[in-house]
Order: sequence, then structure tokens, then C-alpha cells
Amino acid sequence: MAVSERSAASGSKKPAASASKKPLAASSKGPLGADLGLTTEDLLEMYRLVALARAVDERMWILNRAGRIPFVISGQGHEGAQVGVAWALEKGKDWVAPFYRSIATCLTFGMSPRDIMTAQYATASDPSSGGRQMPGHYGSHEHNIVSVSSPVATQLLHAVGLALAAKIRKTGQVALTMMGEGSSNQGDVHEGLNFAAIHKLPFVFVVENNGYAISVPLARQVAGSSVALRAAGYGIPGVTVDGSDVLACYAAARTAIARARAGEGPSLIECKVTRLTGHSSDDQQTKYRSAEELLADKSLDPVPKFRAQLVKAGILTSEAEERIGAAIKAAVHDATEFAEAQPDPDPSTAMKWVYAEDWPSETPPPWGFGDDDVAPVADAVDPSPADGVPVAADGAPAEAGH
Amino acid sequence: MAVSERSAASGSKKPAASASKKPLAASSKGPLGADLGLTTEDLLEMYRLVALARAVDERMWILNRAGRIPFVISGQGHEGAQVGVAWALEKGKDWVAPFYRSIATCLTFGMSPRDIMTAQYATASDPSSGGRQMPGHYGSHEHNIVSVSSPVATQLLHAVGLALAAKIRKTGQVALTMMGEGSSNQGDVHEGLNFAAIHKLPFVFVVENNGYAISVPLARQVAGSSVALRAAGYGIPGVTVDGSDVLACYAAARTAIARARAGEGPSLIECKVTRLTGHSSDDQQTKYRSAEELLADKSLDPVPKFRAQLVKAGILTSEAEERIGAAIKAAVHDATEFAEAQPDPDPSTAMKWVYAEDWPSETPPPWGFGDDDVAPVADAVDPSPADGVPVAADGAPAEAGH
Amino acid sequence: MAIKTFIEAIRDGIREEMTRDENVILLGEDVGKKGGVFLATDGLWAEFGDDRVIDTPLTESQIIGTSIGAAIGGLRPIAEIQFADFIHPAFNQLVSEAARLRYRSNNGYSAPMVVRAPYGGGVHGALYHSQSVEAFYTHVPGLKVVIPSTPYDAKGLLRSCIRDDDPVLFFEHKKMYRSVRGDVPDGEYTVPLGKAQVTHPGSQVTVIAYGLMAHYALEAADRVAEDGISVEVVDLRTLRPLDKETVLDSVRKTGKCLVVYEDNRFGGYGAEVAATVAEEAFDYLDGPVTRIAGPDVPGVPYNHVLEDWFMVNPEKIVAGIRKLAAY
Amino acid sequence: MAIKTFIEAIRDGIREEMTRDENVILLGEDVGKKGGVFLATDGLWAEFGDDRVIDTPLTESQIIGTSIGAAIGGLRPIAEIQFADFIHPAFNQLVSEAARLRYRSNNGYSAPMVVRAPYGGGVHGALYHSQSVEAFYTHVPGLKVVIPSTPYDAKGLLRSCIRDDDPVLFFEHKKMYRSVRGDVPDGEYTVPLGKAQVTHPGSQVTVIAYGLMAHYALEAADRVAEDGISVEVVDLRTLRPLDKETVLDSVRKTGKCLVVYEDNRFGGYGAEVAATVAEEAFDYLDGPVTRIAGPDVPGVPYNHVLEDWFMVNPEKIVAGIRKLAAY
Ligand SMILES: Cc1ncc(C[n+]2csc(CCOP(=O)(O)OP(=O)(O)O)c2C)c(N)n1
Ligand SMILES: Cc1ncc(C[n+]2csc(CCOP(=O)(O)OP(=O)(O)O)c2C)c(N)n1
Ligand SMILES: [Mg+2]
Ligand SMILES: [Mg+2]
Repeated sequence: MAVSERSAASGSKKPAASASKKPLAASSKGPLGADLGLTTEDLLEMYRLVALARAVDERMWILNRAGRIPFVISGQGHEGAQVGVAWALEKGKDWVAPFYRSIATCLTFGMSPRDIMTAQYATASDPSSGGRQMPGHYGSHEHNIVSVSSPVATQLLHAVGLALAAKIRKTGQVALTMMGEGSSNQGDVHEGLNFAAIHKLPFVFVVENNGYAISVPLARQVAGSSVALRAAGYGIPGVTVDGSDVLACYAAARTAIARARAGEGPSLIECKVTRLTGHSSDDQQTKYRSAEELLADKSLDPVPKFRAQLVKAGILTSEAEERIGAAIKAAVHDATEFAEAQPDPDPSTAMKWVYAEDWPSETPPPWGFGDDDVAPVADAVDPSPADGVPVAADGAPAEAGH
Repeated sequence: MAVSERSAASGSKKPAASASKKPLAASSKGPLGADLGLTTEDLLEMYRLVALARAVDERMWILNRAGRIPFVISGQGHEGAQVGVAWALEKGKDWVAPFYRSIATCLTFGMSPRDIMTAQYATASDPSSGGRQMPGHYGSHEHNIVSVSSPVATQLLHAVGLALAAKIRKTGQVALTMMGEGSSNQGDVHEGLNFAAIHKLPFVFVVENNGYAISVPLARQVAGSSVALRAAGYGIPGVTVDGSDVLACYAAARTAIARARAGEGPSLIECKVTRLTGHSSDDQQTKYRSAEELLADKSLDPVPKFRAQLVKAGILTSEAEERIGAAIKAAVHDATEFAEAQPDPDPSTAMKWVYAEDWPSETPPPWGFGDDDVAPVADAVDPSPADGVPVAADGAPAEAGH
Repeated sequence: MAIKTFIEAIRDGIREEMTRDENVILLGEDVGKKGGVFLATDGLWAEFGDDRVIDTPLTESQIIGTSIGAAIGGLRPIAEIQFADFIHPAFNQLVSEAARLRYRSNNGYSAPMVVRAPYGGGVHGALYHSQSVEAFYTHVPGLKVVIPSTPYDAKGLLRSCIRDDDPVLFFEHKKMYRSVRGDVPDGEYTVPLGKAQVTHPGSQVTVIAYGLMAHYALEAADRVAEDGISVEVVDLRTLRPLDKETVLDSVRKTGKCLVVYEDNRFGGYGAEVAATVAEEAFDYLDGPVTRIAGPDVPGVPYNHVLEDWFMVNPEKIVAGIRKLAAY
Repeated sequence: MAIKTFIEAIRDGIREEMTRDENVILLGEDVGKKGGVFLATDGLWAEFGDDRVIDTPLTESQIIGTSIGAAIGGLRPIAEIQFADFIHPAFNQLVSEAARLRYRSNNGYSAPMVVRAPYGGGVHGALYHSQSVEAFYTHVPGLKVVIPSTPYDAKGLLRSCIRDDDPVLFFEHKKMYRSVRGDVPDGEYTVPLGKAQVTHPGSQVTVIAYGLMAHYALEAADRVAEDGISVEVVDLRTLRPLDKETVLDSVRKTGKCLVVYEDNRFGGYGAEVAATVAEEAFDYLDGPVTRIAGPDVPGVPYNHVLEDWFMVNPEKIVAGIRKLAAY
């Protein structure tokens, strides 16, 4: 297990009482995962989620290149950490505040491939935002997945607030959030960790450290180069885990979640992952990452690694692999077909849900909603050259980051 | 020397090269301060500054009670740390970005008692702000003391920026900032320490930890209860010092400044001090601090402690004490008389220095500056009861904090 | 019915709502043992305990961000920002997060919470303890902004805010805390959001104001009444959503409109009110929609000479009314 | 003289100023090796090196706060905020610190610095990559705000901003980066701050706009010219200090004024322009000062159907002009 403990709080190393229904292992011998209380079914389902997330993600890129969806932000390379961590939560009870790479997290926590895919297409039925947000901004009230926004790191405080509510209302819930290592430098992270630690809130902070914040490498992002080390400054445990090791991530999360649920306070888990794609479909990473580095990073891909581990342990039989593969293929196909066929949002809904109620003085613009004759809504606003200063229809920047 | 090193960066313990002209001691034997390169004259001057800051401060409270100045925010209890730290800087060369308790810092770094006192009276001649800011918001371009504002912790980033400029422009300057322990929880502190550490900037962060942020005690402010411990998370040295031990504070600052000047990067110094007064003249600290605690804290008063230390070492002779005491008394008297006699700002200057130039479209209000007939400026705006809803002249809140 | 100060009405409102609904919690700097630097929450920590009255660290973004999360988790947080001037570090959490959560999630999530903050000048608070910050937030769809001017309204509106399903900013003029008194009934009344009030009927000039300026406007109306100028004062109470109907009805009747606000004039909240009136009541106007507002300097200066120069007061409003009436 | 895109003109302006003055530095997220996510600073890191082109961590408050300190220390920082939407975490540093430093120190200190940020919608950027944020800063005395609309102005104004002794926010409409081209002379020309420009003379309706809307206004003016409506377009270029003279001169001539902005209507920058015109040109007005602006929802929605609904475009401006002209 590639967990290197850098615990600062003494309480963090004693075996934590588990509130989950999964059995705790008595020893570290026995079949794979048994020491962690994971059954063969658990492992196969975890594998399915890792592979499903990858398959959905790869399909997104294909659809992007085919011109079906204009933007992709990817979780490739992060799936192992995401499934490992999310598996340790209680689905339907605990809270997760994810970020834009959290496809595998969301799938593990209850969202479906259709949910993910309708977000890419921004359909009216997209459960994350009804087509209002860019792809990657997932969320589901049904599944206790907090709505993602774009400004990084803000969600940490929301998760801390959820943990505060859980503590005050005695619900037994844990709130977990994740973000990149670059994002962890935002002031909100400092303020949130401090508050959560003071009040021993049931909160877990997961950093998915892929070594880059868009183009800026770890050494220029994180002084000291370890986010986990910062935990000690708040008197809470901080550990670094190999993020391509699904079970190591699960183990670290399980410990942190048990600690949180037991009222012992928050923990920080830094999962070292790799970003197998550009930052987003707008990014050319070869400009700042060498070919050798990109090649070397492929060895950190969690999908083949987890597969090999399960095959070696005799858990992922070729029969099982075939079955799972076929199911994933069908699910991705179904999700794509479904999303393709879903209608766009109706512009007449555009002013809904600014507030809980409609306010008479919050009036629509003079052009209404395109359904009256106040002014026509242009179908496609492609202004032709004006005064020798052309504004092209393809004004969208080639390099618009996320 | 009560310096407990909690260094995380390996470079921090080697004897740092000093760029200052003060001699480095060869050994720790010999007369008091000799191991730190401090002469008898140095020590007497440091004592004068500590005692002067206290005397000015005490006068402020007297003036407040006498109704001469409406508001006091005090540095009592912090003076030892402030003089010890500031003494290690190169006056007239280095930068300091102080906070509202920094009277002793400002005096050490070149401001005069008149400068401090005109700020209390908000006279036109007040060098800090020309009477525009509340007392406590010191600043002097002449002395490289950055203008204090009210939102806490913002100045840390300014000091980091000054350190960046010093590095890029190769000026050899060091930038030092200080604030309370409560303030150190602001997001800006995290962002600034991270940036300064990444770029190994010549920057020193001093926390004057007095155990309270207004009424909120350390345990509810700082998770882990040590600000110094947080330094390790950025890979920089963090030390805790007895803030009532002037020479310990000097030693810690000297080490940090030498390190900074040598290009080895920032350091954090946490000085444990005590707040001998209420948070400000608007605060009733007996509401949240017990009588015993307040009594016990008197033993941490740096002024008698430093005095006793110097007397015992034979440095502060009764002759010297008398001489210094008389000079301080005269200086405080002079500053008070001076400030009392200084005129208020002229309202016709009120729109000056919004920008470097006056802009024609940035127009004065219809009432001009009180010198024309557009509309009379009320001398004292004490509206009488309107519609049964009196707005009293003494509407100023009794408990307005700072 | 009892006479209460402005701050007592606010304190009572908080206490009664906390008693009514155990999900209402209070958090902020020094709100606990100390009861807040203005004592707005005095006694509540003793009454409701550590869990429901939380002394936070000195971190405003955390106060707001945590409140958003707590609201998602089923609580009804009342966050106190010690001075409105110190709400700025929380700007991102308020504008990017609290305001947009419902819209961006297509009604999947919302953040019902109240942010209370003392604002305003005239108390020797200088640049950083005197600010009016409403213009930054009234511009943001998804936020509601309330500024009461009487103890009655303060309590009734605060109740409505706490029960509201969206984030509301509730700004309290600190100069009014102890100087303004008024009748407050005993029962569990509320004052609805989004409704302005005509506090002084008149026929020749409409003066639109809120907060402390609503008092000064009344006083100015009384003074010019002696000269035979009949002023109608509209106290907005809720700044967003703006009660356009009451405002426009009044201006259409009087034909003249003076907008008064304490904040810096350029781009202040009153600019929106003036622009709306100028556009939607154009045919009724017998004079320019005029603004009396704070001068365009970066904050109220400290020295009393400069502060007096800065502050809008009844005399300055009187001058504005006279000029407009004579138009 | 050469034809340049909007973004090329900006890049050239930065490069030439960095060459002229070694105190000019550049800092922001991904501005180095990558050259910025829009490539506005492409090549500059290679040219000026690590010390003068700094890839900062992902921390906007630090970017601004450090720039303030660096400016005090004698540098002239150009800070890039990757998207205007992400300037919010730096709100406190901008409003409390950069804007007030000179005033609060009675001219002891100042913070000469330029904050560049791409703003605006119509590029499928959704709520958080489309915002117009100018209203938050034009309200703040001590800050200057510039929004150019042509490559010529962009370069000339950027030069003036870098040489200016006060903090300036310089917002660049991201949809214009590659789609707008224009003549840019070779020499070291500047365009002065605080001066609007009449970009299309006319006699019947004044349209006031800036940024992308300045282009759309021109296009709308051309279209209604076919119907015989003569429109004068004023491109503000500097939003603060506002060039009231040029604006009022035009409106006093045409008697009608349409203010166009892309941001949410309520409390947007155009409210100030409209209120100023309505007050100061009242006697000349033959119709209400009218605003065409973004709808009041919390950000531009992503789906193209919703985004098209949100965005002000030439047709919507045309409708506004026609209505006003017929008044
Ligand atoms: C406050 C804020 N600033 C800038 C951005 C633009 N941005 C989006 S993702 C990103 C890099 C994030 O890096 P990291 O946190 O390491 O996560 P990763 O993308 O590597 O998973 C940046 C700069 C943003 N979304 N929010
Ligand atoms: C951003 C901000 N929030 C709140 C305040 C109000 N305030 C002023 S000082 C203070 C407490 C500061 O405590 P600490 O940092 O420990 O310094 P101390 O006063 O104890 O020296 C508070 C809450 C402020 N000035 N700025
Ligand atoms: Mg990363
Ligand atoms: Mg303190």
C-alpha cells in the first residue's frame, strides 16, 4: 500500500471506528482487498467505474473532434484516485463537492453516463445545470453532489459548511471535496482548513495533484512541493498517496472518513496522479511538456494498472472483463445517443431560478424570449464587417482555457 | 535566548551572512548582547524606544479619556517584540509593512512621537494620512513604512511585492511585515507565503501573537494553536519567540533577515506577546478575559522585563534611566503640544489625491468645499428628531471596534 | 408594543427566529461571548450555546463560504460581517457562489442565508469603517439586498430575510443602532421583501432614499415644507428586487425626482434608480432626475472637518430639493 | 502601418513598453511558457526571461496584492487575470488597497499598475467565462477603467495605462482577440486616457457603447441608416474617468440617447451613463435615455440558444434605435 503517512495529529493512526457497513479486515493477509474489507464484487464494481469513466471521457474527445461538442475537460489519469476515494464514502448519505475533472467521482457517487453526457451537450435535461453551465460543471442534488462552479477552490468552503451542518444537525454525514494542487493555493483553502480543524468537522480534503495547473508546474505552484505537508500546520493528518493505486486511495480515504465520522476532525489526502490529456480541449500541452515526460507519464495510467492488479489477483477474469467491457460500451453508446437526441433548453426558461420566485420588477429584456414581437432574436449572431473592423463569427478564442 | 527553532528548510540553520554593518559576535560569552553584536549604546537606544512607545501609548489613553481624541488602538505589550524585530532591519533601506499596533515599530524605523501623535489628532500635518485615516493607520514614505489600511493581512502581499521588486531590481532590500495571529488566518497570508517561498524572496513575516483577536481566543482562531508550525508547509523556517524578550526577538529577526538578504528566502517568526489593554478604546475586555488572566499577563509586560534585564547587566544605570526618562517625558509632552496646536485639514483638499492628477469629469459635489455658496456645509450635523425617529448626534456606536 | 432602538429590534428579530427554527444559526467574528462589536448579538451565545452562535476566525471568505455550505446542508445561517467594509474578501463567495448557485444548478441547489453587516459613515470611522457597499451587490442577479431604516422595518424585514429561500444581504446603518428608536409590536409580524414605502406623502418632489438617508430625507421634507414645498419621501427598504411600481407611481405624480444616497455618487445604487426613473417616467418629468450622493473620493475621511464635508445631510438634501422644486 | 488583430496589438504594446522600460514586468497565470491561455503574451517569456515574465501560482489576490507591493517598490507591473470572471478573489486588494493607497496616504504612496483581463460573452464561455465586470470597478474612486474596441486604441491606450501613475483596469473583449483587425501605426503613439471618441457621426440618436458593443453599435448605425435614421456612435474607451463632455455634447446635439452594454442591466455601468445624461442633458432630451443591456440573470448561460438570447447584438440595438428614433 503506497500510503506514506505524514500525520501530525496523534489521533490519526489508531484504527478508526467505521460507520460503514463494509466489514473491516482482521489482517492484511488473504485475497486482494480483504484487508480493506473489499469483496470481489466491490473490486469488480470499482474496476467497472474506473473503466467506465475512461470510456465516457474518451468518447467526449471523439465527439469534440467530430465537432459535436465544443469543449472537453477531462479526468483521464485521475480516475483511479477518484473511484478509490469516492468508494469510501456512503453513497446517498455523505456529501461530495467535486471539481471539473470529477467524472469518475460523480459516476461512483450515483450519476449516470447519460447525466455526464447531457452535460457535454448542454441539453435541457442535463441534471447538472439544464444546459446553463459549461461541460465539466457537474452536480446533482439527488446524489448529494454539490454543483461545480468555475472559480477554483470555492467548493472547499462549501464542503466545510456541509460538515458544519452535519455536525450541528448530528446527521452522521461526512463532506469531502477535491481539487487540483494549483487550486489548493487559493486563500479559501487556508481559511477552510483552519475552520474545519478548529471545530473538528467531519470533512476530508482530497488534492488530485497532477503536477500542473494548466501550464505551470508543481514547483512554481506549491512552495515546498507537497500539499500534504501543509496539513500539519492545522494540526490535522496529511498523507500522500499514489493516485494510480486505487486501493491505496481507498485505504487513505477510508481512514480519513472514519476519523471524520468519529468526530476526530478533518484530514488531507494528496493523491499523486497524472494528467493524460491537455488541460482541456483548448490546450496544447506539448508547448510546455516534453515528449519524454508525456511518454513516461503513461506508466502512471490507473486504468491498465488497476486492470493488471485485478487480473493478477484472479479477480478480473477474461469472462468478467468481457462482460464489463460490453456493458460499458453499451452504456457509452446509449448515453451518447440519448444526449444527441435531447432538446436544447427553451429560451423562455432563461430567467427561471434567478430567485426561488419570479419577481415582477426583475423584468425580461426588450427582446423578450424570442417568442414575441418586441424584437427578433437572431438565430446566429454573425455580424458582418462593420466599418472595416470585421467581427468574425468564429470569434471564439482558439486557446480559451477553462 | 528563548528561540525555539521549528525550521523545515535545511538552509535556515547555517550562520547567515550579514549585510548590515553591525559586527557579528564571535561567541556567546561577554557582556549582554555582545553575542548578537549589540553594543551598550544599541541596548540603551532599544530600551529608549521600548519605553518611548509605551509612554506615547499611555498618553494616548489619557487623551482619549480626557475627550481629546476619540479613539485609541494600542501597542501595549507588543513593544518589546516590535523594537527587537525592527532593530534588525536596515533603517532607511529595508521596508516594513506594519499594522495598527506598530507604534514601536514605526518609532524604531524612523517616525517621531510627533508623527504618531498627529495621527491621533488627525491633523493636516499628520504624515501618515493628513488626517484622512483613523489613528493607528501609520505610514511614511520617507521612512519606507508602508501605509496601513484597516482590512487585516492585506499588507502581507504588499511586503511580498516589495520583496519581489527588491529581488528583480537587485536592491539588496528586505521587506518585513507583521500582524496579529487572528489576521494570519486570512487567505492572503497563504497566498503570499506560498509565492514568497516559491521565489525565495527577501521577505520576513512576523506574527505578534497576543492570544486574542478582539474577543476570540487563540484556540478558536488558529487550528493547531501555532502559526509558526505553518511555515513548514511552505518549506520555510518558522520559529516561536518569547515576545517579551527583546533580544530573543532581535536574534530571531536578525537570522531571518540575514537569510532573506542572502537570497535564501522568507521566514516566519511568531512572537508570543500579550495585549495589556482592551482591543481598542471601544472594547471592554473584562467581558471575555478573566481578572486572573489579566493579572497574570502583566508578568509578560516587556517594559519592566527589559528594564530589569538591562539594570541587572549594569547597562541601564540609574543615571541613564533618569536621562532617558526625562527625554521621553519631554518628547511625549512636545508631541502632544505640537499635535494639539496643528490645524485640521482644509476641506478644499478633500478631493486631492484620488488620482495623481485632477480629472475634469471627477467633479466635486454640489455643496463644493464649504467655501462657495452652492450649499452651506453644516458645521455639525446633529439632526433633530424627524417624524418621531430621532437621529442623535451621539449616534457613534459605543462599541465600534477597529 | 414597545419602544426599541434599531439594534434592539435587530437583536430581538434574530433571537425570535432562532427560537422559532433550530436550523437558524449565527456566525461571525466576536458574535459570541462579546456579542458583536456593536453588541447586536449580545446575550445570544449565552442563550443558544456554542453550536448555534459561532465565533469564527478572522476570515470573511470562510464565513460566507461556510454559510453557503451550511445552507445547502439544511441550516439557515445568519452571517455577521463585522463591518461592511470587510465584506470585500468574501466578494467571490458572494458573487460567484451564493448568487449563482440556484441559477447554475437549474434550481437543484440554493443558499438561503442572511449576511448582516453594519455600513455607513458619520461615526468617525474613516475610509474603512464607513463604507456603503450596496452598489456592488445590488448589481448581482441572484442576491437580494435590504436596508431598513426603522426598528419596525428592521425586525420585520430581518424575519422575512431569514425565512427567504435565497441569499439576502442585510445592511444596517451603524449610526442608527442606538440613535434611532421606534415602536415595535410584540407579535410575530413580518415586513415583505421587495416593497418600498411612502413615508411622507407629498405632491411636488419625490425623494427616494434608504437607510440613514431615509431619515435625513424626512427631515429635509419637513424643513422645506416650511417654504411650501411638498415632498413625497419613498423609503426603498429593499434595494433588490427594486419596487419600481411604488417609485414610478410617486414620480409620475410629482413629476420631479431626487435620488439620495450616501455612497460615492459615480456608479452608486442611486444611478440605477435614477436611470430607471428617467427612462420609465420620462413623459411625466418636469425636471431632471437629480442625485445627491457622497463625493467621489475613496472612502469617508476621518477628520471631522473632512467627514462633515463628505456626508450627505439634511441641509444638503434641502438644497437639492429647493433647486429641483424651482426648476 | 500594418493590419493587426486586436490581440496582436495588445501583445505588441506590452512588448514595446517592456523594451522601453525595464521596470515593466508581467505576471499572471500561464503567462510564461504558454503565453497566456489566449496567447496574449506569447513569446514574451522567451524574450524577457523569468524575472520579468512570471508564471504565478493560481492565486488572484496574490497577483494583485503582490503587484501593489511591487509598484510601491518601483516596478510597473502588468498583471494578467486569466478571465475577468476570476478577478473576484482579488476584489479586496483592488478596492481596499490599490484604489485607496494614494488617497489614504495623502499622496505618500501610489500603486501604478495595469490589470489586464479578458471579459465578455458570445464565446460559449457560460456563467464563469463570459462576465463583464466593469461596473464593480468603475464605481470605485481611485481606479481607472479602460475598455478599448480597436487594435489602434488597444495599443495606444495600453501604453498610456502602463505609463499612468495610478492603477488601471484594462478589459479586453475576448471575442475580439482574433476577429477584430485594424490599422496600427509603427511609431510610439499613445491614446490618452479619459477621452471618448465619436466613431460614427450622426444627428438623430446618440448611441453610447464600449468594447464589443462599440462594434455592434456601428453595425446597427449602418443598418438603420438604410431607413434614414442618423445615428451618432460614441465609443467611450475610458469608462472612468468618464469623458462627460463628449457624451453630453453628442446628446445635446441629437436629443436622444441609447446606452448599450453587455453586462447585466440592473446597476450596470450604463446606469451611471444614463443617469448622468438624464440629469445633465435634460433640457435637450426629446426622448427617454434608454438602455439596451444584458438580461438580469446571473451570468451568460452556456447552451447557444440561451447564450444568443442573452447577448446584446446588432439587431437588438437596431430595435432599440428604431424605437427611440420614433419616440
Ligand atoms: C479563481 C480561478 N482562477 C483561474 C481559473 C482558470 N483555471 C481553471 S483550471 C486552472 C488550473 C487548475 O490547476 P489545478 O488546480 O492543478 O487542477 P488541474 O486542472 O491540474 O486538475 C486554472 C488556472 C479558475 N478556474 N479559477
Ligand atoms: C478583514 C477584516 N476583518 C475584520 C476586521 C476587524 N478587526 C480589526 S482587528 C481585529 C482582530 C485582529 O486580531 P489579531 O490579528 O489577533 O490582532 P490583534 O488585534 O490581536 O493584535 C478584527 C476582527 C478587520 N480590520 N479586517
Ligand atoms: Mg494540477
Ligand atoms: Mg491577536
